[in-house]
Amino acid sequence: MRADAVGGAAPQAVEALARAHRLKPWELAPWLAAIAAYFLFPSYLPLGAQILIAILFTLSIDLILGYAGIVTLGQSAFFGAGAYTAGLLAAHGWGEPISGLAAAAAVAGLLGLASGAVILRTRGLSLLMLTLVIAEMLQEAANKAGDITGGADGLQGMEVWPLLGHFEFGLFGRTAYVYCLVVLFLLWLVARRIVHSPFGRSLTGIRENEARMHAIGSPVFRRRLVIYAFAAALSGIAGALLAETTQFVGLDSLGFERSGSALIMLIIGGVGRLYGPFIGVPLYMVAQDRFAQADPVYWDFWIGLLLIIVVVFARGGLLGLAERLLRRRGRKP
Amino acid sequence: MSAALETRGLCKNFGALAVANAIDFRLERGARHALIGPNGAGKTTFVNLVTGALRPSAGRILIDGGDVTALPQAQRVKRGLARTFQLNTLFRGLSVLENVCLAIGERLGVAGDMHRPAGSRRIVIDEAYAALERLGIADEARRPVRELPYGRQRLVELAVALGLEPKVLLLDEPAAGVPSAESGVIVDIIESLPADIALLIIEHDMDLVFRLARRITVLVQGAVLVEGTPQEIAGDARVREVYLGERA
Amino acid sequence: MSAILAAIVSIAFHGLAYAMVLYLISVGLSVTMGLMGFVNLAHGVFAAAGGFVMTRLMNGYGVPFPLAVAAAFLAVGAGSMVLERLLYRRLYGADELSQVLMSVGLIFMSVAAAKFLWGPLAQPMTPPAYLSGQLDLGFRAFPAYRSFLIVAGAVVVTLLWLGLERTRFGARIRAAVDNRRMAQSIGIDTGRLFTWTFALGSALAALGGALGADILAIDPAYALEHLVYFLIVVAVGGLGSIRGPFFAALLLGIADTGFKYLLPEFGAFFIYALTLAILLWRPQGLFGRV
Amino acid sequence: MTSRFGVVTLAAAIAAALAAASASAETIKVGVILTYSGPAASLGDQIDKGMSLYIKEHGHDLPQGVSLELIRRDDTGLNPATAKRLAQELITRDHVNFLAGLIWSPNALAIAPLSAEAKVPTISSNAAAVNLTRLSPYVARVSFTLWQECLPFGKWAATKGGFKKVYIAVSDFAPGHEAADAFSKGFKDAGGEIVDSVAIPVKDPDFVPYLQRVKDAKPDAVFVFVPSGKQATALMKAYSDLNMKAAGIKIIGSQDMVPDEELPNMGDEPLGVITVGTYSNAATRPANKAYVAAWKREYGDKTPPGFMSVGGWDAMAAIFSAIKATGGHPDPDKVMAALAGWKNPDSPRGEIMIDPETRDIVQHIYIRRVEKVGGHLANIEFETLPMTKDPWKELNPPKN
Repeated sequence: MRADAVGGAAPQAVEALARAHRLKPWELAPWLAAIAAYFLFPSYLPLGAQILIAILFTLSIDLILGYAGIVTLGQSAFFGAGAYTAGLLAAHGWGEPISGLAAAAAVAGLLGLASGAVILRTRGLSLLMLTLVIAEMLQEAANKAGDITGGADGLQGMEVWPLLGHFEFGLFGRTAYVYCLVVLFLLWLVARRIVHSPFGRSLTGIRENEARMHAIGSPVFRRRLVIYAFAAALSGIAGALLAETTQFVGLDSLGFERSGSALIMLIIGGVGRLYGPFIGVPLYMVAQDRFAQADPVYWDFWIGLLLIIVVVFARGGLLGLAERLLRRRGRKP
Repeated sequence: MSAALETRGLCKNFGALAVANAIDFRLERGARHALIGPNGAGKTTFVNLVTGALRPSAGRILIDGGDVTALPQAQRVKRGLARTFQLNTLFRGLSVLENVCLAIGERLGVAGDMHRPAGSRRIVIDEAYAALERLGIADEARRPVRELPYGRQRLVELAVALGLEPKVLLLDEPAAGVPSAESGVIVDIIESLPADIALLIIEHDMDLVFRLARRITVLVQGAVLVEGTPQEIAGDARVREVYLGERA
Repeated sequence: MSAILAAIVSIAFHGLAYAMVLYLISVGLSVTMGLMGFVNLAHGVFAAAGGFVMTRLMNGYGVPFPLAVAAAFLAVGAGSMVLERLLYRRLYGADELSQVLMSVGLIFMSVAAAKFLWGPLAQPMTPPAYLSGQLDLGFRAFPAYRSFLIVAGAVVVTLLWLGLERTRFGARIRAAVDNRRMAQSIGIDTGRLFTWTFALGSALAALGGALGADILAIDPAYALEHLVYFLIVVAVGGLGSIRGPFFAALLLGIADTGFKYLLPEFGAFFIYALTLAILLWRPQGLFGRV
Repeated sequence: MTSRFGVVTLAAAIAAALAAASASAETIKVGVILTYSGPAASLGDQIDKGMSLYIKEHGHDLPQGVSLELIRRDDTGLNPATAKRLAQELITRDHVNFLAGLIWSPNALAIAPLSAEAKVPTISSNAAAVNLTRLSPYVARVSFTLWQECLPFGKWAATKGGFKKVYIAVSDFAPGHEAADAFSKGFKDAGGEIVDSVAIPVKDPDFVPYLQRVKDAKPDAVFVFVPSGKQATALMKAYSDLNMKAAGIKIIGSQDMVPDEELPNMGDEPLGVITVGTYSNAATRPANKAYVAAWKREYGDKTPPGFMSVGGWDAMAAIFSAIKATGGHPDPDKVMAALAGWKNPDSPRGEIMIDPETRDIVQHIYIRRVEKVGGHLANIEFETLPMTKDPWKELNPPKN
């Protein structure tokens, strides 16, 4: 590294940074795999659609945790808000799916903006508990407002119209899968753009060293709030996708378990990497699905073991492990 | 003419403990000024008050004649105030070049942009690279900061602050933790800074202070003991007693 | 009027008993998170283990209640030392997220293991005859077991404080909590200190789990179900504090009970709203260091 | 990174291939969706054991050459989205002929529209949401509804029970509200007075503050609905801690409060508690004695059978009879026709029937009291309300 630095480094260092945002061929791999899965495993499409939704949800956590360093256990608040928004619209006569997503994004984003403005002044454990507490309060409110939300029975009577007026959400989940895949792809493009923008770089700066960001004149609070609200909107869209494709919304959409398991999936894949969710979520959900079918009673034991193995052998998630291996290989010759 | 930086009656209490006690201080334009004092004299607290990391209990802070007491840190930076830290405070996981780019991006007001890729603004990267070249660390541009030896990181610390093109620069023990063989580089860089930057150097190392500073303020127990030229300070009996005496 | 007074006394009393259990379990978590910087979400596993050991000894082998509690305390303390050496130690100083992942993995495994060993049902906890029924104090009667809980809790709290204030072990812990680097530099073997502190915290959790089995029933999912409450106590009390969780548990235990009594329709909101308010007012917790 | 993703998909592919290979033509498949993990795992355990026991005892009754395969799936608790996906997969991937199980009403309500769309006969072994059978013509229920239990219980409490003033304390979720509404209507119609009511958050571990309110109001009795398990145990502890028995306040409720499998864990506190229910394992009916004996042979003494297990048993009984009635070719519409009016005089809980109009169960409703029999607590049935229909469906006729 040093050898090449002396002479040709000037262009190299600058060029590398200037090109960091360009799409690399391997970045298309997950998408090709997802398209292939549609044709290879037609009977797994319902699980596939839920995996895609979970990826979107986990991606939203990655943006705030992995890039802005905001630890949260309450992201389900926004997921649930989005799910209920789309669900209530569909139950009251407006079942158009795409505008449902937009409404969900708006509601969840505003909720993120409002709650973020209050809680983002805190850090660490306090912030973690505040996010959790807000989600719990929202869930309790949804339970209390049984007349509107259906309470613990879940929201009944959603009627989602065919997608683009043409494609029914059928039993086999084909429409749902394609719909989720397209939405995820578009939002991934947006997220990717943000991550590589100066704004995204400054978020990384906040994660790496908040004190220094203040000292270089960065409006840290505002930056954190913006990404928090944006991630909330993404979570809301994920929630709306689940509501529309399963035609059902329950209190569990607001539950702490959803936030917790998304966090786990993200850590397995690798935090602070745009592709962590694409590795962690399918791995965890497919493993869970397989374990749960092989051993419906004690599958959690095997999932637990998997987590501990990841921690012991793949600190920084699987992508972190892969990166270390690549670097080691790069050093050897 | 207004001072580059001025504090009037600046106080800070932690409970019953006064860590800053009615500090009146003036940093003239283009000054080479040192702030010294024994351990626990409140030097770093003073820096934190001036930059806005701490809220004062009483008193006012003015930058270029404008009252900034109520402004958050970021706004003060926009008024031309920059600092370095006593302990390296850097983006350790990012490359040296990116560290400097972040500062320059904030200065140019492009850091809030969510649309255009960061890499497409060549002007930021080129400027950052040029800054690294001036400080002699361009060959480390692509390495993550955490892989650099501490002394080299000290230079990045300076480069980030200089990326803000400050009018007032607070240097909190710029050579702390650096082997004496390498500290010369840092001193050379500080000496060669543009004359219109007002420098306030917080320092323990007396050799450094007497080499760099043209005025010295001595802080003891949160209050200004005395201010003067190096010769005056060196000859002051009280300073010898509380400060130099302690060191002997 | 006297009926209202009786209700208030009753609420305060029951809230206090609940608070004692919360404190015993949470104090160890506060210390591991504050002193060792370890986010041990699996802390409730030790509390549950204490309950399982005690109920098994009492129900399965007819071991007397005091012995069963002591056995739970010691067995879980010893078991936690093994886990600390094998697993936790590897992750000291690792990033918080790895710690979260590891401790969640531990919860999952313990839930399945408990289900395998004890079955899915809650474990019955029958206090011994001398702690059952009502305890008549002349002016009014109190449930005997909850009275015992309050007394036992108070005794443990006192012992704990005395131990931390008066013993060398306590002084070392306090030194290490205040400034770990400094403690190391004056020759405190923080590795061993951590092991013992971890074991003590876990054993206390086991004690709380065992004694509190009458209020928080012992079942395989215990560690997961009550995690949020333990975390709230720690966050509100302040990390690394011994006193903080005590006052937090007291506040939350009594206020929670009181507000559920007064406004049952908003019962579940209250503890969250209180937590929200306290953490916004004092983000470092009631007794956390700034 | 590419290859890593590839490994995952490859593993999934192999698993799928294996799953497909294990299916064979003459097997009738029943997808069983229950909670096997998490806090409520004990409920899934009861129902699964009831089902397995029926298959063990009656497996030879199936038509020649027909075999039955249970495909078990864990819905992990109250989790409608997961339950719905599992049902979707059981239907599209495993091509099940029946769906059964279903503990949680929200999960069942989420699945019901699927059963209608895919025409898969679905038997609820527990989920009690009263409108469930209205959502799909392919759903039948062999458990109970809370209206079916609590409305007549309210009537009984105000008349024969001799209670004048009752306080209602129920868990703050849909079944709790249904139980409260049903009891309240029955009780008030028969001249009783409801003093007040309180809804208790489902997650709450401590019932003292709520019961203190009840105590302050000095009713004759408190009517309770809480989920069975430790909630019920915690409620009984709070009842005894507050010394409410001495204050002359009786505790009455639905069978969920004192399920047979939990009674051994509850100490002596529930003695004298009066509940309404559909099944007690202490009942002396021959069919029940045989059931309990078979259970003990199979599973030992550790966990006795409760009403949930009977829901599992009767679901299998219904499925077996439907298979027999359709000669081993369970066409969905023929199955539903066979189930309409299906009677089983030999259920452990006594005679049961599927109402041909509503596909809901018609059964005896028992009033029971907890008593000590041979050193153990037991729910002793002392009054029977014969062949009771779900009253809600009569009170709320279908809108169209």
